[in-house]
Amino acid sequence: MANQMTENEPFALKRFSPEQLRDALRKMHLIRKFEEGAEDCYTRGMIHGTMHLSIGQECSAVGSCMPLAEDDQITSTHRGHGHCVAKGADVSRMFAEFFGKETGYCKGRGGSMHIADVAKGNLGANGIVAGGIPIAVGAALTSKRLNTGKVVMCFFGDGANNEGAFHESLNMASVWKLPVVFVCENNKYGMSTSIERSTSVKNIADRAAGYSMPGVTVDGNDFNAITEAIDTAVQRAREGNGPSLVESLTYRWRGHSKSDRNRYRTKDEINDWMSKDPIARFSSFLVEHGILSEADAEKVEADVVAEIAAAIEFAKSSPDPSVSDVSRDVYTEVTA
Amino acid sequence: MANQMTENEPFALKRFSPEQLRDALRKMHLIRKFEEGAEDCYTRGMIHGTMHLSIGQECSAVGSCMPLAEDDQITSTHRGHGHCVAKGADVSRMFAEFFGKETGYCKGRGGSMHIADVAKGNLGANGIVAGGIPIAVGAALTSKRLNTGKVVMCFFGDGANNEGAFHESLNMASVWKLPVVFVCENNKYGMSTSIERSTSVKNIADRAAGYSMPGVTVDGNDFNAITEAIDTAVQRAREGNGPSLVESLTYRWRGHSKSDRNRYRTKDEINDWMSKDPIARFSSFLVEHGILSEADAEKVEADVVAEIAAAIEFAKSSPDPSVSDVSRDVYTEVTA
Amino acid sequence: MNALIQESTLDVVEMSYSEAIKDAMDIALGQDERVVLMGEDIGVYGGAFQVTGDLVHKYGEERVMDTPISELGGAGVAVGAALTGLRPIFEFQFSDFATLAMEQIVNQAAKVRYMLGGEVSVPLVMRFPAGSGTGAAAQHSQSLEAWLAHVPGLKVIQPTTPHDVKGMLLAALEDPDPVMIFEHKLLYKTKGMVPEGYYTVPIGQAAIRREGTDVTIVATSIMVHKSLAAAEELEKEGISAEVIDLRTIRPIDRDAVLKSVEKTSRLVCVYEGVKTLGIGAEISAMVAESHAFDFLDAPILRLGGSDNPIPYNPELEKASVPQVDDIVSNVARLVKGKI
Amino acid sequence: MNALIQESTLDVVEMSYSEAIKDAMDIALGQDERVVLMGEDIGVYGGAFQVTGDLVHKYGEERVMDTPISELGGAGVAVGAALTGLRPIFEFQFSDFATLAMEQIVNQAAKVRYMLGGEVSVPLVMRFPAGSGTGAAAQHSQSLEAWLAHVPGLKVIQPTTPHDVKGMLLAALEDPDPVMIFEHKLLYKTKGMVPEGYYTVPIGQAAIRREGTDVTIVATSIMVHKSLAAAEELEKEGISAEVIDLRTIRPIDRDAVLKSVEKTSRLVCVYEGVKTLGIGAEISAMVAESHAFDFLDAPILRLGGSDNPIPYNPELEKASVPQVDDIVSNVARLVKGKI
Ligand SMILES: Cc1ncc(C[n+]2csc(CCOP(=O)(O)OP(=O)(O)O)c2C)c(N)n1
Ligand SMILES: Cc1ncc(C[n+]2csc(CCOP(=O)(O)OP(=O)(O)O)c2C)c(N)n1
Ligand SMILES: [Mg+2]
Ligand SMILES: [Mg+2]
Repeated sequence: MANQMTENEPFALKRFSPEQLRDALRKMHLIRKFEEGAEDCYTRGMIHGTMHLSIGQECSAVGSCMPLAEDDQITSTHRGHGHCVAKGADVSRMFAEFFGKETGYCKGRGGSMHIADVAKGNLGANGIVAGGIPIAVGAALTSKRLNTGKVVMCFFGDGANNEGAFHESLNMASVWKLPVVFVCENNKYGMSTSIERSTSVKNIADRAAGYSMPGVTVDGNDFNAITEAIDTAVQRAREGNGPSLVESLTYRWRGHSKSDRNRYRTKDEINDWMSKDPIARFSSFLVEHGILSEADAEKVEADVVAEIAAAIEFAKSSPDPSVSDVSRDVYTEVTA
Repeated sequence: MANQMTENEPFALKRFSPEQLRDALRKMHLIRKFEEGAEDCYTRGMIHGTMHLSIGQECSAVGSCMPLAEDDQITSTHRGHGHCVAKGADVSRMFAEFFGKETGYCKGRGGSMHIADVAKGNLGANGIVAGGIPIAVGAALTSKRLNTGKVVMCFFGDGANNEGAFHESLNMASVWKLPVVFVCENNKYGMSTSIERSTSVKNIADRAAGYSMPGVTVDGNDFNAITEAIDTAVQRAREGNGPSLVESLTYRWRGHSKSDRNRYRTKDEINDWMSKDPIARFSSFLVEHGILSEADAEKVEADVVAEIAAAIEFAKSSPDPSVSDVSRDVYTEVTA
Repeated sequence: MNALIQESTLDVVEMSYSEAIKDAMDIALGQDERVVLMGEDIGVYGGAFQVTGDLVHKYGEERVMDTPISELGGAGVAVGAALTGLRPIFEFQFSDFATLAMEQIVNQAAKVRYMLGGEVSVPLVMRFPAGSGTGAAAQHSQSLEAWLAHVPGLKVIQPTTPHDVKGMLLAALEDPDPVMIFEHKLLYKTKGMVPEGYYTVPIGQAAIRREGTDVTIVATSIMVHKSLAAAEELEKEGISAEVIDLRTIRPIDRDAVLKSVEKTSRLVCVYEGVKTLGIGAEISAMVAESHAFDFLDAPILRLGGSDNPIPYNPELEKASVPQVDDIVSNVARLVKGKI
Repeated sequence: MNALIQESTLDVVEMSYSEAIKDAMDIALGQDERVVLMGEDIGVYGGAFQVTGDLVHKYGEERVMDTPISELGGAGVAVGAALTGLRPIFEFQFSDFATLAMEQIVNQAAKVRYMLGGEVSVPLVMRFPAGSGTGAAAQHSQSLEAWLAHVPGLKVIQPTTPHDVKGMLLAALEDPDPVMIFEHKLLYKTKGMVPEGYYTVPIGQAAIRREGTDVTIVATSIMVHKSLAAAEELEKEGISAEVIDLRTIRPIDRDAVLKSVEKTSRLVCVYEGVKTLGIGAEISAMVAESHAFDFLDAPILRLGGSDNPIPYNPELEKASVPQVDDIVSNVARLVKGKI
């Protein structure tokens, strides 16, 4: 009977401690509020350029990173704020980067599309669709050759799966049995192009068979589903059995980028997904199972709001890079 | 009973006339003797550069082209002499090209790796592995847009299937339902690298599922098997039902190119395949089924020998290009 | 010629650079069923820079094709289509992504005619939104036109006005060989008078945008506009600058440049691409090996992109490419013999 | 310096250019477990040009890795491996195939350090067998080094002797940033004396291969050897040519070139890549904008590849790149004031 119960116990509750679960919720809120803050700063003209918001995909990013160890590595995408926070980045330095400051993760040189946090194992977002996929395989090669035990998680979108780099990378990772987990965050569109119009297979995970690796499609907005699928893939990689492809179904609430007019999808579709907010879903899951009280849950969110406000202040008050340093860090200073 | 017989009747006998079958044998011999002749000229220093011989793969090339109509098109590869002959090229102009003469198919500018015969629908060999795959898809797009009814056959090797261009091209051809037949001539090696060491799937045809197109693996040295598989794929394309992938299992008797030392395969493996000569196999098939007499079969071969000798003479006696024309045909002369 | 006579008879209207490109494509789609547009999100989205706009609604998805995110394959499909009878206009979403398609552009499109002994042509037009100034950082701000101008078999143009981009795009479609069009993103919203209807502006001819006697400024793309602004400033300092808009960087209008240098005896090349091996290197070397060398009274100056990837921070980004002030000060120093 | 002192103490033996490359890789594999070789058919086949030879038997398939035919992915794997602690030496089978990998080389390897604000380095070495003369035609004979020399973040070298290629490859492995090595295929079998064991030849320093007073010939790769042969001929005509082997084309050894031009007051650039926007364009422009301009007594000549893809026919192929006779006649004309 007790046995029975643990049988039916949701995966996440078995796999993670209450502290870990609480932190997962915190990170989801942190991503959401970070991006809302960034959007607001952009609208008010304090941030230039463009940005790709992952609002609506927070559970996919956080859930995917949960089974990773501290020093495992990830490669991210143009829609990478969530991955960055999920891997443990400091939102102050993220905002500082958006503001183009010397205190930013890239010292103001990279911006949203190149945000990275190498110390925490985030090898970086990428401005090139699928550009990070072979890089992840290379990082996994290093792990195997130098026996570091690290697993590499490679994030990319549904649109990226039609790039040649996807094909070449999955093939090599499989032939060489490298410790990499490919996570395709399928939010139904590559910019304006739906997967039906761009991709000749129903589930992207079905392409895994062409590389003799496991491929699963899961609801990326369901914390239990995504963490269980990823946990299995990470274990497989850790044990030296090679790569896996996990397709995480999710949805971006915002436009592709700042220039999007949402002409390719309906308001109803967007509203329908918004009504199934993955953060609210995870939060009530935790409350239902007694991991958090309603009050705890609200406190988590409130603390995040404060953290974001402070982070924006830090960014604003940080120093700009000096124009005379424009060509610094192109090459490595060799101190002989 | 008579019905019974036609049931069991080999595909080729049902599909092709005795004249067509006789011509198929002639073309196989023509490919073999052409390449033996080219090899001999190379050894005697009359031809420079390098060449990739398809000796042992003649049935795959001829069988694949049999179901094509006169004005259907093909894209070929670095190992393309067989495809060129199969599509109806004149061996005199092929030799002339090898000899670098103005009378060659490419006026001496292209050589073995760029041999083409546009009038006969051969859009050309290609020096870039998988370089011809997207070009074939583009030709198929033209066919569909301009309703020419042409089917495009795209040849490539097992090694080429690991190029990103393969993935991107098959995906687009399927999404747009284009009239193209992808023929992967799997001769077990990409240069020295066996498919086991390069390719993460057992049969390359299994990758077709990732593009929602039919994929079949057949013995490319069996005329009935290859023509039947291709015929099905060509019909499907012709009827507007989109692309197919046919994997034609075959074997090259010679080294990859002139620099090959065959260190990656055993003599036994080579001898085993040579003992199953596809031309002899097809020839005796035709004799068995009374399409040709032994004497006819010998005559076909003898005529080819004479044709090759004459072709080499033509090439030798043809004029060299003039050095002053070295930059001609880089751009199209616009005669206003 | 023909085109010019014809053009003079047309009414002119004001449009933006991107509207002029769209107008040219609209005319081409309307008059030639072989013309197809291919690119990522050029359909309902209207293109990343809204250049194709609503053309998909007028001509349908068969003529205005959204491609998957597959630059190499997409470019190759365009090459194959051009080789067999279509007239594709292929849009790269950013010119930086052409790094994925160099194989098809350089090994196939540029060479197939020559490799086949002149048996075929590849009437392919490709469009490359290029350049910095949008805060999109290192992978979305490059100016790689010099790469393609290095490749025999290609023609490479950088139109700088709405009038020219429409006429040169239509000329590119008449051209039997591959034409690569580099469009600076900051030009898209710039306006100018454009003839309605069909006309062409010849590929291979530079335009003298401003006559001058003291120095010749040969500029490309957006640097033509910055050079013209600089020339205004210089005039106040009593320096008369001639500004040449190169317009085509392969083939280069050699005569136009040499004639001007013979007149002014000073040359400054201004371009946004990285200075080292950017287009200015070729202009400078072309003059230095010509008879015009004897007319030179001063070193040949180049103002190009600095030796770093384009940074995100807007001040650093500006500092990475020549600005009007840089042009003014450097040209003045050259003319005053300080260089 | 250090390297030089060390080098002088080593025994020298004769080896070919390809043996010298292999020797360097052998030393590197032996002393640093982070070094891995990656490329197509570099294992049992020994490489298309037999450069890696039997190294796979000495170090195994884990250190000498045959990659699938996937240039983009393979290059990207090398970038990712370099970023995380390995020291990959990636071999393109022919430099022409690098057109498939430009995205990873140019957008990632060259820029990631800068884009990340200096947080990382990419110690990647890539080898590009390049050039014409093998009868392999347009898609297997290109010289695309100028493309990469245009890209900040990369270092690009073209060693011309067995001694240099070994020392510069070892220097490249010590370098924290990506180093691209262009190896002319016709150099592989050329022989020279090479020190045994470890030594480095610095990246960024040109070498004066022959002293002269009448004219400076700046050459790269195989054209250094052709220029030296031409200089012999010219001497018979009483013309004293100084021949500079540039060795590194990014960064260029500016001082070495300018000093020589100040001395000879005449400059000829000789290179195999297409003349337009080839490396000679940069050398010419660099001199024309420097103080050395005032020392010039004649136009700056460039001898580079002709404006066509490399043809198959051997006579046409020869006619497509500078030959000794072309160098002799053009340099003579220049010195005699006929240009
Ligand atoms: C090689 C390349 N092609 C095109 C683009 C432009 N682009 C940026 S994001 C994007 C859509 C990517 O779709 P997907 O992979 O599904 O990721 P999502 O944006 O949906 O998260 C495109 C086309 C790019 N950055 N790089
Ligand atoms: C893009 C590219 N990479 C590498 C090569 C060198 N190369 C020529 S043929 C070949 C092997 C191709 O193998 P496969 O596709 O199986 O064809 P096969 O030679 O077996 O007929 C290689 C690696 C090339 N020509 N192009
Ligand atoms: Mg998506
Ligand atoms: Mg093969």
